[in-house]
Amino acid sequence: MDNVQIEPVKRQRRGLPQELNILLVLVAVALVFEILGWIFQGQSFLMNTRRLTIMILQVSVVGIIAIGVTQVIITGGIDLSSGSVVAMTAMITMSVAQSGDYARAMYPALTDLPVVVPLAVGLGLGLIAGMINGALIALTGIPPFIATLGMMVTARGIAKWYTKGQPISFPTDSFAVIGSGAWPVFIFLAVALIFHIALRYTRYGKFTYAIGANPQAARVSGINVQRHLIKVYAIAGLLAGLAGIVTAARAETAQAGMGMMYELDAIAAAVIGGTSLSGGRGRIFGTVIGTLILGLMMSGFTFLRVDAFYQEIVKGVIIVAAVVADTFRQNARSKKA
Amino acid sequence: MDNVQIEPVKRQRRGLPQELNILLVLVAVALVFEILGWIFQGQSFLMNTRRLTIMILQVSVVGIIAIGVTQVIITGGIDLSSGSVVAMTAMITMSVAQSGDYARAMYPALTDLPVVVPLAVGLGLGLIAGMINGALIALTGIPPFIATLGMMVTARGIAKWYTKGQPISFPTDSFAVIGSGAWPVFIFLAVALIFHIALRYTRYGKFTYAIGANPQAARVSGINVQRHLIKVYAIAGLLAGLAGIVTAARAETAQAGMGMMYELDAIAAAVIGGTSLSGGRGRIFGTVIGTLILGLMMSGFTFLRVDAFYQEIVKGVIIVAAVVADTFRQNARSKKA
Amino acid sequence: ETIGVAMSLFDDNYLTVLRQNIQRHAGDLGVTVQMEDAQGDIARQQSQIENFVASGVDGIIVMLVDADSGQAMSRIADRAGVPLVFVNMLPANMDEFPEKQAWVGSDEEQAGELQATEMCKLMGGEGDAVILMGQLGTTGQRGRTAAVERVLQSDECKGINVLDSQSANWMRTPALDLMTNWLTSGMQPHAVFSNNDEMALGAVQALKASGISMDDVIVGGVDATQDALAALEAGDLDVTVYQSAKGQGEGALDTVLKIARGEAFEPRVAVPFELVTPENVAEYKTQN
Amino acid sequence: MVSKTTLEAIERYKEKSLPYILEIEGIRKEFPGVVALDDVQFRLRPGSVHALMGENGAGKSTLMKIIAGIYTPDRGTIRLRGEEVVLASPLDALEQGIAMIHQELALMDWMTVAENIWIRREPKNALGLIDHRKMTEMTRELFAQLRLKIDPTAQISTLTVAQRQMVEIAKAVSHRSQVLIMDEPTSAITETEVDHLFEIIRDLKARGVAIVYITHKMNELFEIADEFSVFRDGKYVGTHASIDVTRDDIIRMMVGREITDMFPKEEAAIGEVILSVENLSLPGTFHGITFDLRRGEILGLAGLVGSGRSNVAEALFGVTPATEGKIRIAGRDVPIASPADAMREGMALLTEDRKATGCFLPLTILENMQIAALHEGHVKLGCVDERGMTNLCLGMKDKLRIKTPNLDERIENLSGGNQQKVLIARWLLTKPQILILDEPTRGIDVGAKAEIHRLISGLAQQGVAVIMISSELPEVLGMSDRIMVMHEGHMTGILDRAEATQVKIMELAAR
Ligand SMILES: Nc1ncnc2c1ncn2[C@@H]1O[C@H](COP(=O)(O)OP(=O)(O)OP(=O)(O)O)[C@@H](O)[C@H]1O
Ligand SMILES: Nc1ncnc2c1ncn2[C@@H]1O[C@H](COP(=O)(O)OP(=O)(O)OP(=O)(O)O)[C@@H](O)[C@H]1O
Ligand SMILES: [Mg+2]
Ligand SMILES: [Mg+2]
Repeated sequence: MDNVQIEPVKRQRRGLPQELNILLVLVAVALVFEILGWIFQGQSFLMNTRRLTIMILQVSVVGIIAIGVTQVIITGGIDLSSGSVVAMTAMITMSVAQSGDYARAMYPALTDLPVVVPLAVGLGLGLIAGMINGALIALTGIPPFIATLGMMVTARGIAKWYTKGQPISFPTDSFAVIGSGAWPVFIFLAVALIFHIALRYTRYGKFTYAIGANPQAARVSGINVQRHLIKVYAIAGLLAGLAGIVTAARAETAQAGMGMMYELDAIAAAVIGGTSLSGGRGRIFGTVIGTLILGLMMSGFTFLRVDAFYQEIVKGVIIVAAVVADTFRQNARSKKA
Repeated sequence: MDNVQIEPVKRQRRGLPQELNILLVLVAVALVFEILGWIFQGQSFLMNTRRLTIMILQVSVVGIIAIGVTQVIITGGIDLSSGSVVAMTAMITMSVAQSGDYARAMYPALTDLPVVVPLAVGLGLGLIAGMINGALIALTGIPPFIATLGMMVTARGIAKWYTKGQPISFPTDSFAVIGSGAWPVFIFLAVALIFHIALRYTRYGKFTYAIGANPQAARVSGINVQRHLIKVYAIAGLLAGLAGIVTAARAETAQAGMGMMYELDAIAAAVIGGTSLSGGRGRIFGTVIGTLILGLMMSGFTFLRVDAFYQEIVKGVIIVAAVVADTFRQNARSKKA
Repeated sequence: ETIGVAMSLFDDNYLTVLRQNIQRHAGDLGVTVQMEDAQGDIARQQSQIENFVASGVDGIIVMLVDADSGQAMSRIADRAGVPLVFVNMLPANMDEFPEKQAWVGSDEEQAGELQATEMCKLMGGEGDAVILMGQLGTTGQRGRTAAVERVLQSDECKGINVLDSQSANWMRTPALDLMTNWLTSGMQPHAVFSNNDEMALGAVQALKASGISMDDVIVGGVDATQDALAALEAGDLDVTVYQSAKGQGEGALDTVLKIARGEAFEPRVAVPFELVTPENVAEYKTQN
Repeated sequence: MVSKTTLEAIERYKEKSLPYILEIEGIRKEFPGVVALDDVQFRLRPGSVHALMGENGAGKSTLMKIIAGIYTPDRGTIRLRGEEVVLASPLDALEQGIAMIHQELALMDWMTVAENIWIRREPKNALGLIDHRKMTEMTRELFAQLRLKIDPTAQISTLTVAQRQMVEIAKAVSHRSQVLIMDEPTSAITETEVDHLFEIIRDLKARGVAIVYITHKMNELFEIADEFSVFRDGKYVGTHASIDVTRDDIIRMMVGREITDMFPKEEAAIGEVILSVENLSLPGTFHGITFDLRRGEILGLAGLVGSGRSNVAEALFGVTPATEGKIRIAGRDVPIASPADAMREGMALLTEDRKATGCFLPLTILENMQIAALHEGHVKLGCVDERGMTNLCLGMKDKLRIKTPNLDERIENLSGGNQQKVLIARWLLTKPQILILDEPTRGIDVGAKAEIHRLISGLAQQGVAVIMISSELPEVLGMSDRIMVMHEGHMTGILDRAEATQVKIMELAAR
């Protein structure tokens, strides 16, 4: 065995480079906006704390979902239901978060409840939706795409059916606080931190990566793959529920059309951040950066007064370009190394 | 070798069972509607040729896309752009298909053109969009999900930008014919037949499956994987273009919001029909059945006058149930045999 | 001066005309406008308003995604002291506007009411009908459908029997499919109440394809789009409802500029819907 | 990591002092269309090495997967330490003290070596979080014991097949199980590592571990196994002590007939030079490879793990083209940038990693076999000549004795050895002029191995030039006309058949 040649380890810390990569993309995009800002608007894009807060604020809901979705993608799955689960939880949560001042409350007997009630309802609902996803995938073996597509359609249907399309408004002040000020940002970053640790430093995380890298190997290593998958999807559902709470609190209303297409933004954020759709690879930190890139684009476009018709065209191009740049840098590195 | 207990081969033809399986699901769903029809509406659901035609008619556009998407999925990829490409081609095609009778035509000089012109424009546009998808995926190595997500956003953007959101109407009669009567159904079935043959009996098909099953092995087996992938995505784009033409001709108008979410219906049709999202497995016949199941649901719900608010909930459940049933039957068979 | 305009949806026929009117008027006045498309998403619209505020616009015009989100939008603008004008859609917080805010628009329910009253008259107060609804849960769908249902319960129209109401997502092809499905299920409606013109035209297409004479069916839409007016002239469509995009667009811009300049302004400007029938269709052909 | 109840069971077992730790009786297992095991028995003594022998598809792996809790048997009993057990999942088996090294490597690609080894058993720090430093340390200790030199923090995907195999072995050993199953652990490693593995096995044996050892290599049987059981076509044939028998006895038990000549090397007429390689280099992997290959010649390629043999083969075939040097075929300079280019020049390459670059797992045997040949002919107007192709493939199936009910079976369901045969058939169907074989008989049973050797000889006789990479020295020596030896990416010599011996090769390979 004396002959197995292994080159010395070149990396200082585990996995840093990948994230550094996408961080560079973020910085590059920001700089472009900064330069264009000075040219066209005669003012700085970045030197405006208000704008920076809003940038994160407006993507924090997508960000919360994206964290759950990242874990799902790491197991080699996908979650298309998160946007609809946001709408469903927002609706049902709001119906038990209404203020007694409002004459037409949905459940007049259930107004002015302490804020923990709607919180528990929202999180519980998300958890259940996620568990159904997970159970379908783990126990019946149908593809995650289909299981969560079904949940996507069903949850959206429930959101509409719940009040026959009517929005629900007038939450209690204590509930509205959850979505006010920079609270959504704090929640997003706290969730990110928790799951960053969970994925890297706990067995939960190791199992998640193991299942995504090679489910058979995970099974023969003694991991209960089915149970773990249910956990992962349940957590993704829980986070979608949390996102629903935040979004309802922020808008101070809940509406069946909420969260439309958020699942795609969340998946895009994860993939831009380096999570591999074939499973086994991905980091929360990358997803956070991916989310910020999306937020940066939204703010940047408005700042530069880009015509809305061009915005979408440009957004599509930037998403692709960001991932292409990342891929190329990664290839270049692996060639050099 | 002489002693291996080999039971006599039970299958007559290669690969039939899988499709038979999903065909059974189709029949089962149809029968449920038939029975409920007699109970609640006092009439037959199936014994109505008109209803059967409309059932296929209303999903033929999704079906045309689904055929292209099936091939993409067999290579292990995904195409999220097809719905948007439908909108983009519908808009631009319609702008060169307008009748001279209409006073406010978009290009007054380009009215009353022979029908081949809009046809060529539509197919060409779709092809280009598909080729861009394919080239991005094959040459830069970014995940298909991202490349086609970019195209999805961009193509929708172009569709909106083209007339700044204004719809385009009043096509020539010869163009409108493409979408009239049972023409969309014929086009769908003809495309299905062509690609059924292409996938099963040609080198194009064999290579498509091989790439999906193991791209590295495909390359080592002498397949030019990059070139083939570009072909496959280009064809998917071409079919999305065709779907755009048909949908515009059928509605006799083109709008930027057309084809919204069709990509998900198309993917669902393919997966319900037995195409595996991990690549290497799938058949056009299955996709056709999957498409019909979607059509059946739409017709059936209206027939039974299911409350609009319940429809979506039920639709999600049926999609999942269909795939679960299929999976269980497949497992049962392999256990029994 | 720069005015931010947050639209709920770009690819909608009527809203496009509204947008163009704002744009044209701004061009005339030499004001810069920046348009944003919320794509039907409340949260996105909220972010767009926040982004406007952060970029320091002089005023904001918003076409709400949903009436109930008015409260949150009002608060954002109010806190930053930026003038805000709601256009078209009636916000839920209508009665408690902060200063520097106003509404210029029309009431969705009125559209449904005009449509239903006229159609009821044409039907002689009896017959079978179907309702084509817009995307479920949107303000337009709710307001117009509710108004239609209310009118049909009135004494004069009680004879009208609603066979079914389903959603066709505001679009033509789904309406075409839905109508065909209805017809093949043996329904023979004498009237189609559609939440907008696009769906009404889809229904017309389906009825014609089934060989039903358009004289036998009363079809009504809302919006008075060019396609609809042409259909009205051809006798395919019987009723539509006009909403003055010009009045709303110009009114909104004028009001927001007044607030921004500190001039006196009207906090509620109602631009009424108008009924369009074959008799007066000529007047509207050049309007939108 | 064994569970508490298992520890108690171990105590009870020690008191009883039974002769067998594991007893299996009347096991039956069916797969769709195949009875993989039929009324099979098997008994395992503690502190001994028990070899399992049998042709490809005999059911060895299936039996072991049953013991490891991966498959549940249709019928039969398993007694562990004298007590009947149900092994419902791999976790069950692990907790009861049974660990397995899998034939198809079961590692998690994107995770590090340490993470792979300690999965489910990670050390935690005071906060309950995983202590990566400690885990690396534990891996270092384990590797020190086993005298492995692999970086614990390296990602699995950066390791060679051989290194992965050693990681698998280390992982299984780390469980400190009482029963350790090794399914063809040496199919991917060279003699040095094999010797090293045997030291590990002897050490475990001395500690009372019962080891099941599956192999197709006869010499290993005599070197390491105390006794062995033979299976044939899913049935138990018999168990014997390995000192009681000869090679030929075992082969007869396995195959049911004599095999007289393992290396049926026939003298072929060596023709003109067809492939000429000059100074081929790929910086970082290999340098200055220069040799000529003639029609009818078999060139063996020997070297230690990681010496770059596979990389040279891949460069010749355009999988990872070399950046410097020249490849001339039949006197013409040809640029080879992709496998498609190489195939156009009449080359074929059987790759070493069956799973990664060989099999199309979801596809059928027929589809797997015909894919490369479709470039040449068999296609009219874009349509594949199905009938002609099927007949050709059926011919190959018989010629190579591929054990399958029909060609429409998924290749996934074949035993490892039979998959290998399908891949060989794939390349033979392209009628190559230059055939490169990277470990062609890996995991192939003796009978089929002799068959494949005969086939290679036959091809050479017909004028095909063959390059054969093999880590089995007897095979290289038995089959080659000349032997090229590599060491750390450099050619260290080319030996003629007459002068080559094991010792000389090892000298050049180890330097
Ligand atoms: N999952 C499966 N599905 C169907 N058939 C299978 C499956 N696994 C194994 N078989 C079949 O069972 C038989 C025994 O296979 P097994 O893998 O046990 O053979 P083996 O003795 O290990 O052969 P080798 O020496 O080639 O590894 C073979 O005929 C194989 O085709
Ligand atoms: N995927 C890879 N990533 C990084 N380095 C690799 C990879 N594959 C091979 N190498 C390196 O290339 C060198 C040669 O490997 P190669 O597989 O060609 O050797 P070999 O002699 O064929 O050995 P083996 O008997 O294992 O096939 C080794 O030093 C190895 O570390
Ligand atoms: Mg085996
Ligand atoms: Mg090698």
